Amino acid sequence: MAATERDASASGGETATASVVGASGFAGGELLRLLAGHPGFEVAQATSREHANRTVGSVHPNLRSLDLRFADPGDLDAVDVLFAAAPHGVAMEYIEEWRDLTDTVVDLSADFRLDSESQYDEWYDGHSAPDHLDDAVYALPELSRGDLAGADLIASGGCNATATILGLLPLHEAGLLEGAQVVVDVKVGSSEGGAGGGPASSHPERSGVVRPYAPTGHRHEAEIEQALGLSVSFTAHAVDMVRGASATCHIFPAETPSKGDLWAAFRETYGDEPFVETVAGGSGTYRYPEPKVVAGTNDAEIGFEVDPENGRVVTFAAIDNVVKGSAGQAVHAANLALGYEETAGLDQFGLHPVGSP
Amino acid sequence: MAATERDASASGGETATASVVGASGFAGGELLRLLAGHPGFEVAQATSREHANRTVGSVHPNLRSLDLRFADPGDLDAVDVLFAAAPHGVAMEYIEEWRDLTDTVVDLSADFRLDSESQYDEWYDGHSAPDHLDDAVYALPELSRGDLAGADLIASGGCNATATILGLLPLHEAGLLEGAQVVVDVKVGSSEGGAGGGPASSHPERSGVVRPYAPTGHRHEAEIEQALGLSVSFTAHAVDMVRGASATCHIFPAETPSKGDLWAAFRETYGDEPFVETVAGGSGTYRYPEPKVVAGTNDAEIGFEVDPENGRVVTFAAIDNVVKGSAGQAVHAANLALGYEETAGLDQFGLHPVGSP
Amino acid sequence: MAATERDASASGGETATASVVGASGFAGGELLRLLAGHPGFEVAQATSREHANRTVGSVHPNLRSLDLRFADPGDLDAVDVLFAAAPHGVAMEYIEEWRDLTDTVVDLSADFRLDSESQYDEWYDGHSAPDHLDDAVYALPELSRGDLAGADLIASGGCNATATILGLLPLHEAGLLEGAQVVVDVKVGSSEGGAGGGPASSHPERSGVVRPYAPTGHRHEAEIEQALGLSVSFTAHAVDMVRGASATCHIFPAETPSKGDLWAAFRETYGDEPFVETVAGGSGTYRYPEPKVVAGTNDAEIGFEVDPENGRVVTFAAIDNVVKGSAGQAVHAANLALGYEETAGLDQFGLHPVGSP
Amino acid sequence: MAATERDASASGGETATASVVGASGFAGGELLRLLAGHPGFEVAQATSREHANRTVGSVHPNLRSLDLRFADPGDLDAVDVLFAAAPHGVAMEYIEEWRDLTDTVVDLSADFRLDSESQYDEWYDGHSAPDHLDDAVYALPELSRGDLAGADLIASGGCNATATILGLLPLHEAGLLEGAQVVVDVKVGSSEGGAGGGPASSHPERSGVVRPYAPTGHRHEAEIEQALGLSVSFTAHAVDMVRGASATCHIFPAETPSKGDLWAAFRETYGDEPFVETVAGGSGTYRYPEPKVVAGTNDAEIGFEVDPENGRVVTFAAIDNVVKGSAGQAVHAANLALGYEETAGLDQFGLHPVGSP
Amino acid sequence: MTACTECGADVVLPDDLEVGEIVDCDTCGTELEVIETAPPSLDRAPELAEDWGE
Amino acid sequence: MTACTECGADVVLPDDLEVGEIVDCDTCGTELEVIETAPPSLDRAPELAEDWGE
Ligand SMILES: NC(=O)c1ccc[n+]([C@@H]2O[C@H](COP(=O)([O-])OP(=O)(O)OC[C@H]3O[C@@H](n4cnc5c(N)ncnc54)[C@H](OP(=O)(O)O)[C@@H]3O)[C@@H](O)[C@H]2O)c1
Ligand SMILES: NC(=O)c1ccc[n+]([C@@H]2O[C@H](COP(=O)([O-])OP(=O)(O)OC[C@H]3O[C@@H](n4cnc5c(N)ncnc54)[C@H](OP(=O)(O)O)[C@@H]3O)[C@@H](O)[C@H]2O)c1
Ligand SMILES: NC(=O)c1ccc[n+]([C@@H]2O[C@H](COP(=O)([O-])OP(=O)(O)OC[C@H]3O[C@@H](n4cnc5c(N)ncnc54)[C@H](OP(=O)(O)O)[C@@H]3O)[C@@H](O)[C@H]2O)c1
Ligand SMILES: NC(=O)c1ccc[n+]([C@@H]2O[C@H](COP(=O)([O-])OP(=O)(O)OC[C@H]3O[C@@H](n4cnc5c(N)ncnc54)[C@H](OP(=O)(O)O)[C@@H]3O)[C@@H](O)[C@H]2O)c1
Ligand SMILES: [Zn+2]
Ligand SMILES: [Zn+2]
Repeated sequence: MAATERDASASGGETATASVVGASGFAGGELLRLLAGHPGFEVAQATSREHANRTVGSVHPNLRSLDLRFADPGDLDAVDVLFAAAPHGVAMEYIEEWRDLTDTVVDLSADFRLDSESQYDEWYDGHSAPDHLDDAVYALPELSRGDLAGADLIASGGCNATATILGLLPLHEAGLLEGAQVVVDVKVGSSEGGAGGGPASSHPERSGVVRPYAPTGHRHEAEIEQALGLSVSFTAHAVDMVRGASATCHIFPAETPSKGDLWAAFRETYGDEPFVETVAGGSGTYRYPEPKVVAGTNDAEIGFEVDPENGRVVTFAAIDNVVKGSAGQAVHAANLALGYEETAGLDQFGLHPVGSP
Repeated sequence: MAATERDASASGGETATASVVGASGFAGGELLRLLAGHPGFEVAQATSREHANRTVGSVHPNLRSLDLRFADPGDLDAVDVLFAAAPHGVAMEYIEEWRDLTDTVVDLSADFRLDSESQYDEWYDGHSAPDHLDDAVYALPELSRGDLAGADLIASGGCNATATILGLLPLHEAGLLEGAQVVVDVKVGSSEGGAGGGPASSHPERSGVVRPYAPTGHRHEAEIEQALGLSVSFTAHAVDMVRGASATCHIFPAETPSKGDLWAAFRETYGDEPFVETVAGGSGTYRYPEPKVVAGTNDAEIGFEVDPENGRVVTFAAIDNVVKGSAGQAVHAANLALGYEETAGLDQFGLHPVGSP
Repeated sequence: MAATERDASASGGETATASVVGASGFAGGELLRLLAGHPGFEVAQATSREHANRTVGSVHPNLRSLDLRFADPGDLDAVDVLFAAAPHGVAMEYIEEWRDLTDTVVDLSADFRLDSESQYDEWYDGHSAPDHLDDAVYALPELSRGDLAGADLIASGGCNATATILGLLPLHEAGLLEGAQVVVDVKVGSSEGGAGGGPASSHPERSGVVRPYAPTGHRHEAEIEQALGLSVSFTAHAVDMVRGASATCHIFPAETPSKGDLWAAFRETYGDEPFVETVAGGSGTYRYPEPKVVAGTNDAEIGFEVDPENGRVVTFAAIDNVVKGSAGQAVHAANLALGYEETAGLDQFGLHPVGSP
Repeated sequence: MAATERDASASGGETATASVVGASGFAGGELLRLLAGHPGFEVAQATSREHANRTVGSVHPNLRSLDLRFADPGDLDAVDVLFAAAPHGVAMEYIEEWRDLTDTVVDLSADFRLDSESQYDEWYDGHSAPDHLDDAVYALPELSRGDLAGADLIASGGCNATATILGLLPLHEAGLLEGAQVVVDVKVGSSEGGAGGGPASSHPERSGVVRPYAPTGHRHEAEIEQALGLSVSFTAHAVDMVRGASATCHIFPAETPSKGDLWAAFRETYGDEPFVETVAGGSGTYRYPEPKVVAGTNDAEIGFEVDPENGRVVTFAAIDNVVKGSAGQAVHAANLALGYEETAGLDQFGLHPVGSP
Repeated sequence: MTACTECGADVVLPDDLEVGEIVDCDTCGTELEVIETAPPSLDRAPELAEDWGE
Repeated sequence: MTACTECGADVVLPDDLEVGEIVDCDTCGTELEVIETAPPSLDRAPELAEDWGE
């Protein structure tokens, strides 16, 4: 197949070079897909230790038309933007080296998401490069757009945290979360586990599940708390899909808002957001957010319903965990950091009908 | 295939005749399957208006070995036990006729689950045969075993209500629900919608979903409240499986119990229950309740976890909606009503591995 | 969400107006998706009788960002290109009207695929507008690219026929099909049935199937025979996916070719094709064509293997039935008819990982 | 849950002891499930090296009610029947030891399926215990019922071979395969790969596939050829289900039989078979054999269609690969070897509706 | 241009609408019935509740 | 630039390859082992057969 030609107009004509660490993984593969279709980037290197020298298409069959082979992460060259999609702990180990090679590191792991070393002590096993924490900007643009221009260390958010924060943000901004009890019940697909799954993620064991995998104490609680100043009761379930994270938030505010109040709050927060669609009731089959609608895209669907009997607001948020929840969010943040058009390279439509992407 | 022969020892040798109204439906088909393998029942008639005179196997391919044809519901003969699995509203219309034909009606619909006419006014569109409400016994044997012996009108519980009640019962009995905030987040399969689904339940639209279908105000709240004296905040999601209901209950009790307290409470409530297994942690792939493990069986898996940070208890309940959530529960109740061995006809094992039953 | 802006450079700057008949269906929805992202088209009208006046997004949730409402097919205006994706029989009924409104009709149904009225008598229930058959060009560009420039009535191929023809074409061109016995065993997703499925396509009945749905005598045999001059033994099975058609052809040629011969034949036929990738062995997980790799794209994967023991060649072809097998093929053909760049609007990448799209 | 009590009447009252080697695997787990519900067997030991001393329920969650822990295969005691479900090569290594411990070995691997050492040289990597080949009886009772009484080394058939042989047997017995060209196109679930799958069988990679995994040269061709005296052109595809094997056979006989001829042939071969159902056309949704209908059971559905245009007969065969294709077939054969009632322990019904078991 | 009764957004109406026809709000998706045409006025259309068995 | 032993296509090799390393042909995907580097020569790498149980 002929390589796809795209013009660079969305980025004002300039083209930056980009490399991807962890390019044989799920999030890394999505970075390659999005960058290949992005008018403002040219991929320089894509790393994999295991698959070094093999074609990118040997791992990601959707990218067979790319003329690119994996490089060893030890052979990285200087580049305009370095995207890193390695497991937790790798970025903090190599951050010095990487920042020597590039002006802009966009890290998809949890390594630079929290503000302080003490949070890493509490939620993770500490941090080995805490000096860089101050430089890092949390990527979720709906939350931190203002800080992203010119950022040189960007920490892309966690997928479950992204869905949850987007589902709560309009209530947060409207002051409805103050003192509220919040339960977050999340349903996620198998790609969240990354390419290197264990026995529990084999097809016979993982198919058809509604499996509580993080009943309590999920680490993304830390990110959510940092973003919204609020402790949430979080539980995640694995369900039978590959892509997708769906967060249902059950909120008990001091006073129950009306549907009109909520429409106003959502319009206020998301009215101008290019990647957020409010879906709250209506007619037809798709009345509330559903992850399969946004699979493959950088879009988030967010919705709500009011339960006056129980003094409850329910919000629904649906994203593709490997796009809006990681690689797409990272590219979106890089667009903002470099001053590109915000939606450059991220204008894919989802599919309908579609099964279980 | 030769018809399967089974002896009637589990029922002390006697055999009752049974007919099934609504036998071409999903719950009705399961009644036929369970009764065909039950030593204490012989199926007399199975009704369907649409498929009258056709073989049962033409609708339920798993029952091709049964030598039985559908009858019209207008041609019902007298019988020992009449099981009814028609949509809401049908049983209240025909209850007089049915009780003339049999001593024991087991109804799987919602028509006789609630205690009083006023509840039907509040949650449904009223009731046309309220005189029979007093005679009805709610079937869930873990809740009402004592009332089932000799019952002549049995109201089998709703599937989501069954899962939720089973997940909350030990806490209820241990006094942990008093004044507690309770959120119930349910995930259900497509067989809950019955055989006559609309456009939203076609395969292309219904595959791969995490679809909020009853964000608030679900009618099963009434059953749960009646059973436990407690209003719960209930939300249901359709997920990609055919069989199965999974209820995650998030409970904020006045005081947070320890895991030991909870193990004691669960042992107290379920220690002798033949169809309830407590699954709460442990090792391996299947650490908490999962609907696919119990698909095709009358078993319920119930589990829990404590979230001390948030003062929360999470319980998980998994059942097969068309067995423990309807047809199996109905047969279980009939066993108790007739004085049969409680597990007669209900001793199937689930499958492992299994995909998305 | 802000409407997506795209420039028209791929089409040399000009923009044609296009309307879609049958736009609420599966193929029609895909036409809208592809045209919305196509630099050379602007959608004028999208018809649906049932959903007239409603937003396109109320049926196709992936297209909520389009500012477009369904129109009644009776209200069609003049337009540069009219795409029709209605059921078999509709196009032959309205073809006169449509050709009065536009210079270029691209019909996705079977109504103009066969060359002669007698074929419609044999395989269908005759034809009501046979005068137009001579004008029609069969769309599959890999077969008929030369005839498409300037075509004014284009008949887009059937999805199963497309997969089969693409799997056999290199052997046909290499003379390997002469006198060969050919078995075609096809596996298809549920979107092939269109949006208006019956009971057999409800989620509970259609999930998890390997269901022979056209054991013999499939109408696409006619198209294949017309294209390749060869009668094939065709059998189709429904499998559990929404998108995708996979054709496995078992060919017994007079003389068994070597793998090298086949590589030469495939390179000859597909070396320059922008939408065909040869995938035949190799390493990794994806060694042969798989429909999920090409879901959402206009790409076809074609592969082969030799079975010297049995004197057999096996070819594999995988496409997305609603893209390469219908809407994408139609747009590809329209690009050729209008002199646009061949790949305009059709450069989407597939996804990896992806579940069951 | 209380352990299930069953009486031993089906076996004339006697109870044999049985042990299972490879009990932590998929086929081994099914042996445990079937033996636990079998009135004529009591399970003595279940081996696993990896899980030794753990409960059987820690691996097979459906068997939590069994009071049984895994033993090391080195600690096997003497027993009436030894079932072995270890990977290819293990049985030939331990066959001497095993035959010292028991009178009846039932091996589910390929190690004793073929008649002669030379076949193992051709299709496998030779054989290390060829002296035992003469003692072995191939298990498929529809083929070899007569030889199974008193057999002391039973080789249970391969799952794909079982499906294929059952689909061809009536034609074979009717003489219709003589000189016929036969293509076998098989679709299989992920449990065929066993519990220890690699990267290609992870949920994200294995979901939604139609993946050619054995395009040519599959080892089961040897079993089929041995059983029917006929070389077949065999291709297998992985599809998205866990349990199930479906074999579509395309046969070109010297003379095309009528449907009546075929019904007669199928009735002749399978009329009295307790586990084979002929499903060939008819009405409703399930017209031909489908694996999901027989999932969890020892039943095979076999059907056919005639294609007079192409001089072809198509047969369809659907089984559950881990039951009729392995564990159930093994128990069936053991029933015959021990003189038990043939269907003892194997009378489960399948499920309807059911998703993708 | 009329306000949606559910979410308050402006609904752009096709000009040939007749009383009794249904349009959906393109912001919140609610089905709206045309009550009057000049000036246009809308009300929430009676909803078909999805009926799940259970 | 060397010819693939399986499909005959040209394989562009990274320049720092060593003997024994594996590359895949970007046309047919076959895994090729580097036999010599100057001039480069390739051979089909020993394959790990996928082992399905059955
Ligand atoms: N999957 C998601 O939904 C998701 C969502 C949000 C964020 N993330 C984050 O994104 C990151 C990647 O996740 P993933 O799901 O894509 O994981 P994955 O599929 O397991 O991929 C990990 C990648 O990292 C590479 N890698 C591993 N160790 C390395 C090391 N020491 N140095 C350099 N490269 C190394 C691996 O390739 P080689 O071993 O061959 O080098 C592989 O390419 C994680 O930090 C994850 O938390 C993922
Ligand atoms: N599915 C579940 O998970 C579930 C769980 C708990 C309880 N239930 C309850 O069980 C009942 C049946 O549910 P289902 O899911 O099996 O529904 P279903 O698949 O739609 O079946 C309904 C059955 O009722 C028959 N029927 C309909 N109207 C009738 C009438 N007026 N008189 C006599 N028969 C009539 C239908 O056959 P004909 O129209 O051919 O006569 C059909 O056999 C419902 O009340 C439901 O609430 C279901
Ligand atoms: N699905 C595939 O994989 C595929 C592949 C290749 C070719 N095709 C062909 O594409 C066509 C559409 O298939 P589909 O799967 O998209 O079907 P579908 O989902 O059922 O859609 C049919 C569309 O046609 C409209 N329609 C029906 N009758 C009409 C009439 N008399 N006048 C005007 N519009 C009418 C329907 O809308 P309203 O009723 O609301 O007007 C609907 O929008 C068929 O000819 C099919 O053979 C489909
Ligand atoms: N799956 C099917 O559909 C199917 C169908 C027909 C026939 N079969 C045959 O059945 C056999 C088992 O298949 P499976 O799918 O169940 O495989 P599996 O899930 O991988 O299980 C293999 C079992 O064998 C044990 N094992 C492995 N090596 C052993 C050794 N050296 N000594 C003793 N035990 C050993 C393993 O447990 P530990 O390693 O813990 O000991 C495990 O319990 C194979 O021969 C296969 O060909 C399978
Ligand atoms: Zn509105
Ligand atoms: Zn090559």
